[in-house]
Amino acid sequence: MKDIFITEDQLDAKACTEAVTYPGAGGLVVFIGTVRNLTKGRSVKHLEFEAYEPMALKEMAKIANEATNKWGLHKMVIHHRLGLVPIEEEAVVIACSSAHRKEAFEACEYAIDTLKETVPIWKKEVFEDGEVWVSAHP
Amino acid sequence: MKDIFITEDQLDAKACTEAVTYPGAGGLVVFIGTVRNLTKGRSVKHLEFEAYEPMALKEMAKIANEATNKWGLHKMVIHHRLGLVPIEEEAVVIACSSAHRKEAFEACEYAIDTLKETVPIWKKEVFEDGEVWVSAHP
Amino acid sequence: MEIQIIAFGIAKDIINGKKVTLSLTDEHTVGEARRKLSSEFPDFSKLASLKFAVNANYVEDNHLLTADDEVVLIPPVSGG
Amino acid sequence: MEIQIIAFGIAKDIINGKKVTLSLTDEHTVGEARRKLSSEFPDFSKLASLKFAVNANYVEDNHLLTADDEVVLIPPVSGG
Repeated sequence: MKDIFITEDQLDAKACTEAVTYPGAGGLVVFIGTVRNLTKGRSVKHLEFEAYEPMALKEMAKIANEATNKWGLHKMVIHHRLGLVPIEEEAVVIACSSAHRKEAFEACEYAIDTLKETVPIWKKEVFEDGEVWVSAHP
Repeated sequence: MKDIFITEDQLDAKACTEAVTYPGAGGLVVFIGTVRNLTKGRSVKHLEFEAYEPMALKEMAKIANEATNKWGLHKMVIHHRLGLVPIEEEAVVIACSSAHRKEAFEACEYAIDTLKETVPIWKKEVFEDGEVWVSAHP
Repeated sequence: MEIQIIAFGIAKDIINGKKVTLSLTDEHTVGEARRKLSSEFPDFSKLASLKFAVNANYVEDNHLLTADDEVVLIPPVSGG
Repeated sequence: MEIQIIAFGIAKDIINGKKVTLSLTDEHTVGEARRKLSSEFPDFSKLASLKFAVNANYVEDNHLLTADDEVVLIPPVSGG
Protein backbone atom coordinates (compact mmCIF):
# COMPACT_ATOMS: atom_id res chain seq x y z
CA MET A 1 0.00 0.00 0.00
CA LYS A 2 1.19 3.51 -0.82
CA ASP A 3 1.75 5.80 2.16
CA ILE A 4 0.80 8.91 0.19
CA PHE A 5 -2.05 8.27 -2.15
CA ILE A 6 -4.76 10.05 -4.15
CA THR A 7 -7.59 8.04 -5.63
CA GLU A 8 -11.09 8.29 -7.07
CA ASP A 9 -12.03 5.07 -5.26
CA GLN A 10 -13.32 4.70 -1.72
CA LEU A 11 -10.69 5.08 0.95
CA ASP A 12 -9.78 2.18 3.22
CA ALA A 13 -9.20 3.47 6.76
CA LYS A 14 -8.56 -0.06 7.99
CA ALA A 15 -5.73 -0.59 5.52
CA CYS A 16 -4.26 2.80 6.49
CA THR A 17 -4.38 1.81 10.17
CA GLU A 18 -2.74 -1.54 9.49
CA ALA A 19 -0.05 0.17 7.45
CA VAL A 20 1.14 2.18 10.46
CA THR A 21 0.89 -0.66 13.00
CA TYR A 22 4.23 -2.02 14.19
CA PRO A 23 5.46 -4.00 17.19
CA GLY A 24 6.90 -0.92 18.90
CA ALA A 25 3.71 1.14 18.68
CA GLY A 26 2.21 2.47 21.86
CA GLY A 27 -0.48 4.46 20.11
CA LEU A 28 -2.07 4.79 16.71
CA VAL A 29 -4.15 7.85 15.90
CA VAL A 30 -6.39 7.95 12.84
CA PHE A 31 -8.21 10.99 11.51
CA ILE A 32 -11.02 10.44 9.04
CA GLY A 33 -12.61 13.41 7.33
CA THR A 34 -16.08 12.49 6.16
CA VAL A 35 -18.49 14.45 3.99
CA ARG A 36 -20.95 16.45 6.04
CA ASN A 37 -24.57 16.77 4.96
CA LEU A 38 -24.94 20.40 6.03
CA THR A 39 -22.90 23.54 5.55
CA LYS A 40 -24.11 26.72 7.20
CA GLY A 41 -27.52 25.12 7.52
CA ARG A 42 -27.72 24.36 3.80
CA SER A 43 -28.23 20.76 2.69
CA VAL A 44 -25.31 19.32 0.70
CA LYS A 45 -25.98 16.66 -1.99
CA HIS A 46 -22.35 15.58 -2.30
CA LEU A 47 -18.84 16.97 -2.69
CA GLU A 48 -16.57 17.04 -5.69
CA PHE A 49 -12.81 17.11 -5.17
CA GLU A 50 -10.12 17.94 -7.68
CA ALA A 51 -6.36 18.17 -7.23
CA TYR A 52 -3.24 19.38 -8.92
CA GLU A 53 -2.05 15.85 -8.44
CA PRO A 54 1.77 15.88 -8.72
CA MET A 55 2.00 18.85 -6.39
CA ALA A 56 -0.67 17.53 -4.03
CA LEU A 57 1.26 14.29 -3.63
CA LYS A 58 4.46 16.25 -3.07
CA GLU A 59 2.86 18.48 -0.41
CA MET A 60 1.24 15.49 1.29
CA ALA A 61 4.61 13.70 1.39
CA LYS A 62 6.18 16.86 2.83
CA ILE A 63 3.60 16.91 5.65
CA ALA A 64 4.14 13.22 6.41
CA ASN A 65 7.93 13.64 6.45
CA GLU A 66 7.85 16.76 8.60
CA ALA A 67 5.45 15.18 11.08
CA THR A 68 7.44 11.95 11.21
CA ASN A 69 10.65 13.84 11.96
CA LYS A 70 9.22 16.41 14.35
CA TRP A 71 7.29 13.92 16.52
CA GLY A 72 9.56 10.91 16.05
CA LEU A 73 6.77 8.86 14.53
CA HIS A 74 7.17 5.37 13.24
CA LYS A 75 5.09 6.19 10.19
CA MET A 76 2.35 8.41 8.76
CA VAL A 77 -0.04 7.53 5.95
CA ILE A 78 -2.17 10.13 4.12
CA HIS A 79 -4.84 9.07 1.61
CA HIS A 80 -7.12 11.59 -0.13
CA ARG A 81 -10.07 10.91 -2.36
CA LEU A 82 -10.96 12.83 -5.52
CA GLY A 83 -14.05 13.12 -7.69
CA LEU A 84 -17.59 12.82 -6.40
CA VAL A 85 -17.75 11.85 -2.72
CA PRO A 86 -21.20 11.11 -1.24
CA ILE A 87 -22.34 12.19 2.24
CA GLU A 88 -20.75 10.16 5.10
CA GLU A 89 -17.99 8.72 2.93
CA GLU A 90 -14.33 9.41 3.67
CA ALA A 91 -12.62 12.28 1.88
CA VAL A 92 -9.31 11.92 3.72
CA VAL A 93 -7.65 9.43 6.05
CA ILE A 94 -4.52 10.24 8.05
CA ALA A 95 -3.05 7.50 10.23
CA CYS A 96 0.12 7.61 12.30
CA SER A 97 1.85 5.64 15.01
CA SER A 98 4.53 6.23 17.59
CA ALA A 99 5.89 4.74 20.77
CA HIS A 100 3.82 7.22 22.82
CA ARG A 101 0.32 8.44 22.16
CA LYS A 102 0.76 12.17 22.79
CA GLU A 103 3.10 12.48 19.82
CA ALA A 104 0.70 10.58 17.57
CA PHE A 105 -2.21 12.86 18.52
CA GLU A 106 -0.22 16.05 17.93
CA ALA A 107 1.25 14.83 14.64
CA CYS A 108 -2.12 13.70 13.28
CA GLU A 109 -3.78 17.02 14.09
CA TYR A 110 -0.83 18.93 12.61
CA ALA A 111 -1.12 16.89 9.43
CA ILE A 112 -4.81 17.55 8.79
CA ASP A 113 -4.46 21.24 9.76
CA THR A 114 -1.54 21.64 7.36
CA LEU A 115 -3.16 19.62 4.58
CA LYS A 116 -6.08 22.03 4.65
CA GLU A 117 -3.69 24.97 4.25
CA THR A 118 -1.09 23.81 1.76
CA VAL A 119 -2.18 20.82 -0.33
CA PRO A 120 -3.59 21.86 -3.74
CA ILE A 121 -6.91 20.06 -3.52
CA TRP A 122 -10.21 21.82 -4.05
CA LYS A 123 -13.66 20.88 -2.87
CA LYS A 124 -16.94 21.95 -4.43
CA GLU A 125 -20.12 21.64 -2.41
CA VAL A 126 -23.01 20.63 -4.62
CA PHE A 127 -26.47 21.71 -3.44
CA GLU A 128 -29.89 21.08 -4.95
CA ASP A 129 -29.82 24.54 -6.47
CA GLY A 130 -26.19 25.34 -7.15
CA GLU A 131 -22.59 24.70 -6.21
CA VAL A 132 -19.84 26.50 -4.32
CA TRP A 133 -16.04 26.14 -4.26
CA VAL A 134 -15.32 25.91 -0.54
CA SER A 135 -13.24 28.71 1.04
CA ALA A 136 -12.70 30.49 -2.28
CA HIS A 137 -14.09 33.79 -1.08
CA PRO A 138 -13.34 35.66 2.15
CA MET B 1 -22.78 -2.69 18.60
CA LYS B 2 -22.25 -1.60 22.19
CA ASP B 3 -20.67 1.83 22.66
CA ILE B 4 -18.95 0.81 25.90
CA PHE B 5 -17.62 -2.70 25.75
CA ILE B 6 -15.14 -5.05 27.41
CA THR B 7 -14.27 -8.33 25.72
CA GLU B 8 -11.72 -11.13 25.61
CA ASP B 9 -12.01 -11.22 21.81
CA GLN B 10 -10.07 -9.15 19.29
CA LEU B 11 -11.25 -5.55 19.00
CA ASP B 12 -12.73 -4.26 15.76
CA ALA B 13 -11.52 -0.71 15.13
CA LYS B 14 -13.42 -0.58 11.86
CA ALA B 15 -16.74 -1.33 13.54
CA CYS B 16 -15.95 1.30 16.21
CA THR B 17 -15.25 3.86 13.47
CA GLU B 18 -18.45 3.02 11.63
CA ALA B 19 -20.41 3.28 14.87
CA VAL B 20 -19.48 6.96 15.27
CA THR B 21 -19.94 7.92 11.62
CA TYR B 22 -22.98 10.07 10.91
CA PRO B 23 -24.08 12.42 8.14
CA GLY B 24 -23.22 15.55 10.14
CA ALA B 25 -19.66 14.49 10.96
CA GLY B 26 -16.82 16.73 9.92
CA GLY B 27 -14.18 14.64 11.61
CA LEU B 28 -13.72 11.24 13.18
CA VAL B 29 -10.74 10.58 15.43
CA VAL B 30 -9.78 7.06 16.42
CA PHE B 31 -7.18 6.11 19.01
CA ILE B 32 -5.90 2.55 19.01
CA GLY B 33 -3.65 1.38 21.81
CA THR B 34 -1.62 -1.58 20.63
CA VAL B 35 0.66 -3.86 22.62
CA ARG B 36 4.29 -2.76 22.43
CA ASN B 37 7.07 -5.32 22.18
CA LEU B 38 9.47 -3.43 24.42
CA THR B 39 9.24 -1.75 27.81
CA LYS B 40 12.30 0.05 29.15
CA GLY B 41 14.36 -1.95 26.68
CA ARG B 42 13.05 -5.29 27.94
CA SER B 43 11.35 -7.62 25.48
CA VAL B 44 7.66 -8.25 26.21
CA LYS B 45 6.08 -11.61 25.28
CA HIS B 46 2.50 -10.44 25.65
CA LEU B 47 0.20 -8.56 28.01
CA GLU B 48 -2.52 -9.81 30.30
CA PHE B 49 -5.40 -7.53 31.22
CA GLU B 50 -7.94 -7.94 33.97
CA ALA B 51 -10.76 -5.65 35.03
CA TYR B 52 -13.21 -5.03 37.82
CA GLU B 53 -15.79 -5.22 35.09
CA PRO B 54 -18.97 -3.55 36.39
CA MET B 55 -16.99 -0.58 37.65
CA ALA B 56 -14.75 -0.45 34.55
CA LEU B 57 -17.83 -0.25 32.32
CA LYS B 58 -19.29 2.46 34.55
CA GLU B 59 -16.08 4.52 34.50
CA MET B 60 -15.74 4.09 30.73
CA ALA B 61 -19.32 5.25 30.23
CA LYS B 62 -18.62 8.23 32.49
CA ILE B 63 -15.67 9.23 30.31
CA ALA B 64 -17.69 8.89 27.11
CA ASN B 65 -20.57 10.94 28.55
CA GLU B 66 -18.32 13.65 29.92
CA ALA B 67 -16.40 13.93 26.65
CA THR B 68 -19.57 13.95 24.59
CA ASN B 69 -21.03 16.77 26.67
CA LYS B 70 -17.89 18.84 27.07
CA TRP B 71 -16.90 18.78 23.39
CA GLY B 72 -20.37 18.53 21.89
CA LEU B 73 -19.56 15.25 20.21
CA HIS B 74 -22.00 13.24 18.19
CA LYS B 75 -20.78 10.04 19.81
CA MET B 76 -17.89 8.26 21.51
CA VAL B 77 -17.21 4.54 21.54
CA ILE B 78 -14.74 2.88 23.93
CA HIS B 79 -13.85 -0.81 23.61
CA HIS B 80 -11.26 -2.48 25.84
CA ARG B 81 -9.86 -5.97 25.57
CA LEU B 82 -9.13 -8.31 28.50
CA GLY B 83 -7.11 -11.48 28.92
CA LEU B 84 -3.98 -12.30 26.96
CA VAL B 85 -3.23 -9.76 24.23
CA PRO B 86 -0.33 -10.51 21.86
CA ILE B 87 2.16 -7.92 20.59
CA GLU B 88 0.73 -5.53 17.93
CA GLU B 89 -2.88 -6.37 18.74
CA GLU B 90 -5.32 -3.75 19.98
CA ALA B 91 -5.83 -3.37 23.73
CA VAL B 92 -8.14 -0.38 23.47
CA VAL B 93 -10.04 1.48 20.74
CA ILE B 94 -11.60 4.91 21.30
CA ALA B 95 -13.51 6.48 18.41
CA CYS B 96 -15.43 9.73 18.38
CA SER B 97 -17.00 12.12 15.91
CA SER B 98 -18.12 15.71 15.85
CA ALA B 99 -19.04 18.42 13.41
CA HIS B 100 -15.52 19.88 13.74
CA ARG B 101 -12.26 18.02 14.00
CA LYS B 102 -10.57 20.00 16.79
CA GLU B 103 -13.21 18.88 19.29
CA ALA B 104 -12.86 15.26 18.20
CA PHE B 105 -9.06 15.32 18.67
CA GLU B 106 -9.30 16.90 22.14
CA ALA B 107 -12.08 14.59 23.27
CA CYS B 108 -10.30 11.46 22.08
CA GLU B 109 -7.05 12.38 23.83
CA TYR B 110 -8.95 13.30 27.01
CA ALA B 111 -10.68 9.92 26.92
CA ILE B 112 -7.53 7.80 26.69
CA ASP B 113 -5.70 9.97 29.26
CA THR B 114 -8.60 9.63 31.69
CA LEU B 115 -9.11 5.92 31.02
CA LYS B 116 -5.51 5.33 32.05
CA GLU B 117 -6.13 7.18 35.33
CA THR B 118 -9.57 6.08 36.46
CA VAL B 119 -10.79 2.87 34.84
CA PRO B 120 -10.14 -0.22 37.01
CA ILE B 121 -8.26 -2.28 34.47
CA TRP B 122 -4.85 -3.77 35.19
CA LYS B 123 -2.14 -4.83 32.79
CA LYS B 124 0.58 -7.36 33.47
CA GLU B 125 3.63 -7.41 31.24
CA VAL B 126 4.85 -10.94 30.70
CA PHE B 127 8.55 -11.35 29.96
CA GLU B 128 10.57 -14.47 29.20
CA ASP B 129 11.78 -14.49 32.80
CA GLY B 130 9.02 -12.97 34.85
CA GLU B 131 6.04 -10.66 34.92
CA VAL B 132 5.22 -7.17 36.21
CA TRP B 133 1.96 -5.38 37.05
CA VAL B 134 2.40 -2.11 35.13
CA SER B 135 2.54 1.13 37.17
CA ALA B 136 1.98 -0.68 40.47
CA HIS B 137 5.12 0.70 42.11
CA PRO B 138 6.40 4.29 42.15
CA MET C 1 -18.05 -6.19 61.85
CA GLU C 2 -16.61 -8.63 59.31
CA ILE C 3 -15.86 -7.14 55.90
CA GLN C 4 -14.88 -9.12 52.85
CA ILE C 5 -12.58 -7.31 50.46
CA ILE C 6 -12.04 -8.25 46.80
CA ALA C 7 -8.62 -7.79 45.20
CA PHE C 8 -7.47 -7.18 41.61
CA GLY C 9 -4.10 -6.90 39.92
CA ILE C 10 -1.11 -6.75 42.20
CA ALA C 11 -3.42 -6.62 45.25
CA LYS C 12 -4.25 -10.28 44.57
CA ASP C 13 -0.56 -11.13 44.71
CA ILE C 14 -0.10 -9.21 47.96
CA ILE C 15 -2.97 -10.93 49.79
CA ASN C 16 -2.14 -14.16 47.96
CA GLY C 17 -5.74 -14.67 46.88
CA LYS C 18 -8.84 -13.09 45.44
CA LYS C 19 -10.49 -12.13 48.75
CA VAL C 20 -9.60 -11.28 52.30
CA THR C 21 -11.81 -10.83 55.36
CA LEU C 22 -11.12 -8.06 57.88
CA SER C 23 -12.61 -7.43 61.31
CA LEU C 24 -13.51 -3.78 61.80
CA THR C 25 -13.84 -2.89 65.46
CA ASP C 26 -13.55 0.90 65.54
CA GLU C 27 -15.30 3.39 63.27
CA HIS C 28 -16.13 0.91 60.43
CA THR C 29 -14.68 3.19 57.76
CA VAL C 30 -12.58 2.62 54.68
CA GLY C 31 -9.75 4.26 56.60
CA GLU C 32 -9.97 1.59 59.30
CA ALA C 33 -10.00 -1.14 56.64
CA ARG C 34 -6.94 0.45 55.03
CA ARG C 35 -5.03 0.52 58.34
CA LYS C 36 -5.91 -3.10 59.19
CA LEU C 37 -4.97 -4.24 55.70
CA SER C 38 -1.63 -2.41 55.73
CA SER C 39 -0.68 -3.82 59.07
CA GLU C 40 -1.54 -7.36 57.97
CA PHE C 41 0.08 -6.99 54.50
CA PRO C 42 2.95 -4.48 54.69
CA ASP C 43 3.58 -4.77 50.92
CA PHE C 44 0.61 -2.47 50.27
CA SER C 45 2.75 0.42 51.47
CA LYS C 46 5.09 -0.15 48.51
CA LEU C 47 2.38 0.58 45.93
CA ALA C 48 2.20 3.89 44.09
CA SER C 49 -1.40 4.19 45.31
CA LEU C 50 -4.23 2.14 46.77
CA LYS C 51 -7.82 3.21 46.31
CA PHE C 52 -11.01 1.61 47.55
CA ALA C 53 -14.23 1.15 45.63
CA VAL C 54 -17.51 0.46 47.36
CA ASN C 55 -20.33 -0.86 45.20
CA ALA C 56 -18.37 0.12 42.07
CA ASN C 57 -17.65 3.72 43.11
CA TYR C 58 -14.42 5.25 44.31
CA VAL C 59 -14.69 6.28 47.96
CA GLU C 60 -12.59 8.25 50.43
CA ASP C 61 -11.20 7.00 53.75
CA ASN C 62 -14.05 8.55 55.74
CA HIS C 63 -16.63 6.43 53.90
CA LEU C 64 -18.68 4.24 56.29
CA LEU C 65 -18.83 0.54 55.44
CA THR C 66 -21.74 -1.83 55.97
CA ALA C 67 -21.65 -5.61 55.93
CA ASP C 68 -23.47 -5.80 52.56
CA ASP C 69 -21.06 -3.53 50.68
CA GLU C 70 -18.98 -4.83 47.80
CA VAL C 71 -15.55 -3.53 48.80
CA VAL C 72 -12.82 -3.67 46.17
CA LEU C 73 -9.13 -2.83 46.37
CA ILE C 74 -7.96 -0.71 43.43
CA PRO C 75 -4.17 -0.71 43.12
CA PRO C 76 -2.71 1.63 40.43
CA VAL C 77 -4.73 1.08 37.25
CA SER C 78 -2.97 0.49 33.94
CA GLY C 79 -5.56 0.01 31.23
CA GLY C 80 -5.17 1.20 27.65
CA MET D 1 7.27 35.90 -23.67
CA GLU D 2 4.14 33.75 -23.90
CA ILE D 3 3.24 31.89 -20.72
CA GLN D 4 0.57 29.26 -20.48
CA ILE D 5 -1.14 29.08 -17.09
CA ILE D 6 -3.13 26.11 -15.82
CA ALA D 7 -6.16 26.67 -13.59
CA PHE D 8 -7.87 24.55 -10.90
CA GLY D 9 -10.97 24.95 -8.79
CA ILE D 10 -12.65 28.32 -8.95
CA ALA D 11 -9.82 29.67 -11.11
CA LYS D 12 -11.16 27.50 -13.94
CA ASP D 13 -14.55 29.14 -13.60
CA ILE D 14 -13.00 32.62 -13.60
CA ILE D 15 -10.99 32.10 -16.78
CA ASN D 16 -13.82 29.96 -18.16
CA GLY D 17 -11.44 27.15 -19.11
CA LYS D 18 -8.55 24.96 -18.03
CA LYS D 19 -5.73 27.14 -19.43
CA VAL D 20 -4.99 30.72 -20.33
CA THR D 21 -2.05 32.23 -22.21
CA LEU D 22 -0.51 35.49 -21.06
CA SER D 23 2.05 37.74 -22.77
CA LEU D 24 4.72 38.86 -20.35
CA THR D 25 6.55 41.94 -21.65
CA ASP D 26 8.22 43.43 -18.55
CA GLU D 27 10.20 41.56 -15.89
CA HIS D 28 8.80 38.07 -16.67
CA THR D 29 7.96 37.41 -13.05
CA VAL D 30 5.06 35.77 -11.28
CA GLY D 31 4.13 39.27 -10.12
CA GLU D 32 3.77 40.45 -13.72
CA ALA D 33 1.66 37.39 -14.55
CA ARG D 34 -0.53 38.12 -11.53
CA ARG D 35 -1.08 41.74 -12.62
CA LYS D 36 -1.91 40.81 -16.22
CA LEU D 37 -4.26 38.09 -15.05
CA SER D 38 -6.07 40.34 -12.59
CA SER D 39 -6.56 43.04 -15.17
CA GLU D 40 -7.93 40.56 -17.71
CA PHE D 41 -10.09 38.69 -15.13
CA PRO D 42 -11.15 41.11 -12.36
CA ASP D 43 -12.93 38.30 -10.47
CA PHE D 44 -9.55 37.07 -9.18
CA SER D 45 -9.51 40.07 -6.83
CA LYS D 46 -12.58 38.65 -5.08
CA LEU D 47 -10.77 35.48 -3.98
CA ALA D 48 -9.54 35.01 -0.42
CA SER D 49 -6.09 34.33 -1.87
CA LEU D 50 -4.36 33.41 -5.13
CA LYS D 51 -1.03 31.61 -5.08
CA PHE D 52 1.15 30.50 -7.96
CA ALA D 53 2.98 27.22 -8.31
CA VAL D 54 5.84 26.76 -10.74
CA ASN D 55 6.82 23.18 -11.53
CA ALA D 56 4.78 21.98 -8.57
CA ASN D 57 6.30 24.36 -5.98
CA TYR D 58 4.77 27.42 -4.39
CA VAL D 59 6.60 30.58 -5.54
CA GLU D 60 6.59 34.25 -4.58
CA ASP D 61 5.81 37.17 -6.89
CA ASN D 62 9.51 37.89 -7.53
CA HIS D 63 10.02 34.42 -9.04
CA LEU D 64 11.31 34.59 -12.64
CA LEU D 65 9.36 32.60 -15.21
CA THR D 66 10.70 30.81 -18.27
CA ALA D 67 8.72 29.57 -21.25
CA ASP D 68 9.13 25.92 -20.21
CA ASP D 69 7.75 26.33 -16.71
CA GLU D 70 4.54 24.62 -15.64
CA VAL D 71 2.68 27.56 -14.09
CA VAL D 72 -0.40 26.74 -12.04
CA LEU D 73 -2.94 29.01 -10.35
CA ILE D 74 -3.72 27.94 -6.78
CA PRO D 75 -6.92 29.55 -5.49
CA PRO D 76 -7.74 28.90 -1.80
CA VAL D 77 -7.31 25.17 -1.20
CA SER D 78 -10.02 23.19 0.56
CA GLY D 79 -8.94 19.58 0.79
CA GLY D 80 -9.68 17.28 3.68
